[in-house]
Amino acid sequence: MSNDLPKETLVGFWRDMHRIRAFERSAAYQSTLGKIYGALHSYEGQEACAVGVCAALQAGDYVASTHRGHGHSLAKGARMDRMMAELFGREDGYCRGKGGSLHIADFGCGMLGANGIVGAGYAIAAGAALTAKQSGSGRVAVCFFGDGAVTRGTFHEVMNMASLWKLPLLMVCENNGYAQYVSTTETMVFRSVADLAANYAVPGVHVDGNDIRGVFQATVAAVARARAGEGPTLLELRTERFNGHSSGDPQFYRSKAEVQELRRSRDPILRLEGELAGAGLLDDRDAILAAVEAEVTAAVAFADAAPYPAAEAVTQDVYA
Amino acid sequence: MSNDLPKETLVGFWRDMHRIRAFERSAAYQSTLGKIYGALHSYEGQEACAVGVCAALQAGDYVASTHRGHGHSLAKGARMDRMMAELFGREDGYCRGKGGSLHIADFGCGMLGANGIVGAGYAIAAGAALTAKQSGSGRVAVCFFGDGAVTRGTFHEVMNMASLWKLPLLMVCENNGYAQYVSTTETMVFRSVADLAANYAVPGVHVDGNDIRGVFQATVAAVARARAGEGPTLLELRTERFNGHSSGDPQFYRSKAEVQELRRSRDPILRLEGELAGAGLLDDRDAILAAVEAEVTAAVAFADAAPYPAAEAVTQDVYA
Amino acid sequence: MREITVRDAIREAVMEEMQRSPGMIVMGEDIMPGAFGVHAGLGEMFPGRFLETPISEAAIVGTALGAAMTGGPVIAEIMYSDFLAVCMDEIVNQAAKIRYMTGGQARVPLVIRSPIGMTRGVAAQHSQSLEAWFAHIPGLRVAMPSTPADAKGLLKTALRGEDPVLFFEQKLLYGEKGPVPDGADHLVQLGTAHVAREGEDVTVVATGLMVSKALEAAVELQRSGISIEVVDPRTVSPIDFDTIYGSVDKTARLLVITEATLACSVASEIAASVAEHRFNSLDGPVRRLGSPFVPKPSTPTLEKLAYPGTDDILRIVREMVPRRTR
Amino acid sequence: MREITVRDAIREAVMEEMQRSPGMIVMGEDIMPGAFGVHAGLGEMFPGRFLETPISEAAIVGTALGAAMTGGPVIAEIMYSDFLAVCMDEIVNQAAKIRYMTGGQARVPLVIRSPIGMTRGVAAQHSQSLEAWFAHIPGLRVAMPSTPADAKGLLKTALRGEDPVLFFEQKLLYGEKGPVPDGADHLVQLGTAHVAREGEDVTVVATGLMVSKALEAAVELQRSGISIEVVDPRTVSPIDFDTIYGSVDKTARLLVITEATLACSVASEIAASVAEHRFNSLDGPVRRLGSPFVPKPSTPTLEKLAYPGTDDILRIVREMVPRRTR
Ligand SMILES: Cc1ncc(C[n+]2csc(CCOP(=O)(O)OP(=O)(O)O)c2C)c(N)n1
Ligand SMILES: Cc1ncc(C[n+]2csc(CCOP(=O)(O)OP(=O)(O)O)c2C)c(N)n1
Ligand SMILES: [Mg+2]
Ligand SMILES: [Mg+2]
Repeated sequence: MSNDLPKETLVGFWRDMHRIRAFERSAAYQSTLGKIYGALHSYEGQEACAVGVCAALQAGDYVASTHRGHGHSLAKGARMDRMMAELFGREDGYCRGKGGSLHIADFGCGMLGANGIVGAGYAIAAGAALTAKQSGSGRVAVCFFGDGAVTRGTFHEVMNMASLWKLPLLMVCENNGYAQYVSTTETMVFRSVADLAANYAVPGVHVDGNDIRGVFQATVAAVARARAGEGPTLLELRTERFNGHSSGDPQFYRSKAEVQELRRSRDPILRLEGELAGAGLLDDRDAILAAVEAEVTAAVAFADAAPYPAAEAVTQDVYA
Repeated sequence: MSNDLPKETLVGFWRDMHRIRAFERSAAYQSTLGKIYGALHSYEGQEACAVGVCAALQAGDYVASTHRGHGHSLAKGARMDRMMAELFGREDGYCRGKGGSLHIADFGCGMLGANGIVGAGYAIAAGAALTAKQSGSGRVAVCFFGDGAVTRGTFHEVMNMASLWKLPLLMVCENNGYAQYVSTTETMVFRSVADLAANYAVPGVHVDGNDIRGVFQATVAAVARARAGEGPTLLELRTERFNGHSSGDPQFYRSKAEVQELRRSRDPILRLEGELAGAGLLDDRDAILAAVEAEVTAAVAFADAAPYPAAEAVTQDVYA
Repeated sequence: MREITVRDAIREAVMEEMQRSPGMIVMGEDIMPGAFGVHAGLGEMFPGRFLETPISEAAIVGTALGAAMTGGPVIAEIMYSDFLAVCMDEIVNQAAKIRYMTGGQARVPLVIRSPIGMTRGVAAQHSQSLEAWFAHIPGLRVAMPSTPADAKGLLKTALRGEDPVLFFEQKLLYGEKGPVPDGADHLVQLGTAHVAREGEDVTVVATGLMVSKALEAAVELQRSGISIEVVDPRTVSPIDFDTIYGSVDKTARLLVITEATLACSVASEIAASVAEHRFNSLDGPVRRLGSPFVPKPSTPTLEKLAYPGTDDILRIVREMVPRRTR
Repeated sequence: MREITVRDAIREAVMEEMQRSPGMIVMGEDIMPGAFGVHAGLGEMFPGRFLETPISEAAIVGTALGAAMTGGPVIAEIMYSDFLAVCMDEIVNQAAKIRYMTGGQARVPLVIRSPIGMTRGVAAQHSQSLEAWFAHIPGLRVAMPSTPADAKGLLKTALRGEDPVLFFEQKLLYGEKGPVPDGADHLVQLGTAHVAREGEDVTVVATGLMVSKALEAAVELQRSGISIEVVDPRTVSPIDFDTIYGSVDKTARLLVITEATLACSVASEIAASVAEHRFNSLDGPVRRLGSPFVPKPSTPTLEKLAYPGTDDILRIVREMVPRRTR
């Protein structure tokens, strides 16, 4: 392996990807116990995208997320316990249980919200980038979105506006090949999302989204460009969705073998782990795994112990 | 000049462009007399686009138009008298006076309507093309739109869908350089609309929209492709808006000299007239002009004589 | 009569009308098996007529409109009715108005089918009941069936008409069973209310899922000697005011229930109309019950507070009926 | 007091609030001079803070929202309120809900300014009054000023708040003059009605342009001895019901006027609320007046039939007031 990045960085990547996966697995399990009420969209398989991108950001930078947002929140700095509490619908959740999985947000760490509407995040991220630009804060904004979301017209409206205004914006497509139960090759006539950037005089970069080094480095470059006032970048991260679209999806549209093969050959965590182990950099492996496990266990305990919001909360937070 | 097209065709082009211009000038004048109630968006300067495109269509083909729609209607086969009556708000207008300039439609000749909402015509045209395809009627549908309209996300949604479904659709951008009072170079980061076609695996063709031969020939090719089941084509016709955005626009944003120069150097009618005259093909000139003038005079007389709709019309035509 | 679910009733309507009209098409995202599985099994029966679309609701509805104007009938399926917010122009500025704007030239055999309302925990962007937006707009029809028979009969009528229809399907009703007449001729006219239960003391007008809550309450109230008449308008545009007025003339009391927030709702429209046109029939104030004026929360403890419930109905009706009549 | 137009009053509000909040920006199409010329002259005063946008309303409102969530205040100007149909998701599913969905984390100092209602002959897609759509939605505020002073005071208050506000400006009022207090401190609280004229016989609640029609009618009615009280709610969400109820308690009769179509309108909401909460104060049926349930026609002869007029007000009020009280 190339010694491109310091050991701590790489091991940190590995740990952070693990945290997301462990969170998702725990949430899926808690859901089967009936403790989580709404649907879940698992981020398993895509961990390198969130972690690689967010590692290149500062605490003050903004992220707008999607329905598949747990990974983005965790990678941007949200606490696992308050996230789990949100999924459990508790007062100590980030959104007092009002948002649930589809709307987790932690403005404190710049995470402006998951979103239940496909294609709604582009403009929100662009607006955060606009604030950054107008105020000269030096912040950048990242919009994560899926491949399916590229067929919403809002993608193009925002690409044009962001390029015109040279907004410090990263448009990050997590191309997992599916929109719900349909392969996006059936619904998108274009085969490359990154290539759409050219129309808007914006760099479009293809990255293997399961190669965290590549994701990180591409993001570092895009962030530098954004902070330098040169405008947005479009990153297309080719990745995989290891589970169904959401918790209830039986995946009739693809075979078990296909999924198994993906999990074998395209796992971003195994890939980095193999590299790190090969280079003898994973001496802390067991300690890290134990720490992650402890964090998840504590998160579930925290969520279990947290109260449901009191009845009067139902009419709070509508207006200032 | 090249003897590419038969004399009758070329002289017909010249006459049909004249009809549109004469109609627009008459309408503008009638408007100053207070006979036309709503705003008008003059098509003067863009006549070669409508005439060149529609000359390549059959009677059964469909057109979806814009707020600047008079030229499209006339070129597609609408009667001048019923159009004028519509502008006058009369019962004998195409829409019983209910539509006015912004909503003129003549379904009888396949003209599916001007539209007051920028960017709304794309999908309507695509739907007409879908009917043509599903029914095997062999018809094609044309969507006219301005350069400003390309920044509506609906453009991209429809380009993708139409290409996926190989719809018999012509997307015809009349790029006159302006959206209302703003140069579209200020609001579009891309300099070529036609180039956007490449994303959608669709041919994108640049044409001088004031060269009617070029417009016609590009349309013939696109129509042939559509009828052959090969899908949509995007045509970008570079043209000029000789007047303000609408009847009330004082054009503070551009100089009189600029407009004068456009009228001198970029007039599609003068251009063809020069070529025809040079080749000795315009022997009927005076007779044609007289006939056009007579048609306009008759249209105004028709409109003047037509009754306003009766009061009960206000609640008719809402439901079937 | 055979009993089938709302889901199957809708599937039958689609199937029968596809058979009847060779030009009919259906478009939407994940169209096979369709939102909440409604189209299961139909794809093979009608090859090339169920069109899988990109995630482009504006283009879906706009294209469906253009197809309806030139052919049709067309169904555009929008997965959750909250997503209609991204295609309001196509519905309201285009489909609703094209007939009028063209002086009657256009016909629009377009039905927009969309699941509406309550489900489990999916929160503010997947639970709204926005039918009032459409009922506000001339040129649209708006159906909200509460039974399998009405779902089938209304959808078939909508597909045979030439006006754009918003057809709202309550998510929690898809699995509910009820009797549905055999045969392909079962039609229910738009604008005809159904008296779901006769009664004497209070007229309760309820739509969609709220009909079953009203019927539940009716049983409970009967025990304490209060008899309510439950009227289901079935379409909220047009509204069958004759039936509602007739019932109020009899009972002299009105409660209108909606799952939507009350402000500018269909419930407000009905209450206002009765207060305007049947003021002298009323023995007391018109009453309304709707969702509290808040977005829908995800957590179950708050979610149940964010919708009207049977308890609310019981409480209000008991307030309305003076003790002497009990 | 000095008299200025509604246009100038709005311009002053924008100017003063731009001066007060260095982070404030304004975005929209043809932003200089802005729809109906409201921003004339402001561009040079605030370089880089009036952002000319492409024709991309969804991106305009969405971006304005993102900017408001992280900074603000932000004005998004939408040239005609009919065009809000292309950005309903951004307004209703995003801006209205983000505070609630995030458990109170978000603040949204966003004002969407948009010309509304009647103008000359521009027909069905440029004349609607769709305020009821927004009044239906929790999380939004909706202002509809009818005078220069209210336009200025409400806009300034909206810009100092943290809730998304739809600010509707009646096109035919831009040129109307009225007294406006001097100084940068003139604020009008949202949710406070204004009694535009006191009277005894009938409470007439009217919004926007309809206020002036009601005042016109009042003068005429006075001649025949009928005294109407004209209440202008100024914001249609929230609605100041206390003032309306107080007036009805006095007059015992209510007419509500809206330029919108009646079905599920703000007028229906007010009428229903009074029939629910002030039934015993009423001496006769609540009455409503709105536009006929048709799209707006272009031709002048039909156009004037498609809006409520002073004659309609006179007729209805005369029907409402029994002869003996005249
Ligand atoms: C406007 C809108 N249309 C449809 C949906 C329903 N929906 C939710 S997720 C999804 C698929 C999204 O695919 P993609 O963007 O590729 O994200 P992924 O799920 O693959 O992460 C769809 C269609 C929605 N939420 N919003
Ligand atoms: C959705 C929408 N936004 C804004 C407008 C206002 N408007 C009408 S025409 C126009 C400019 C259109 O420019 P372009 O598409 O280039 O057409 P042109 O007028 O040049 O023919 C604008 C902004 C509108 N009608 N609809
Ligand atoms: Mg995907
Ligand atoms: Mg233009």
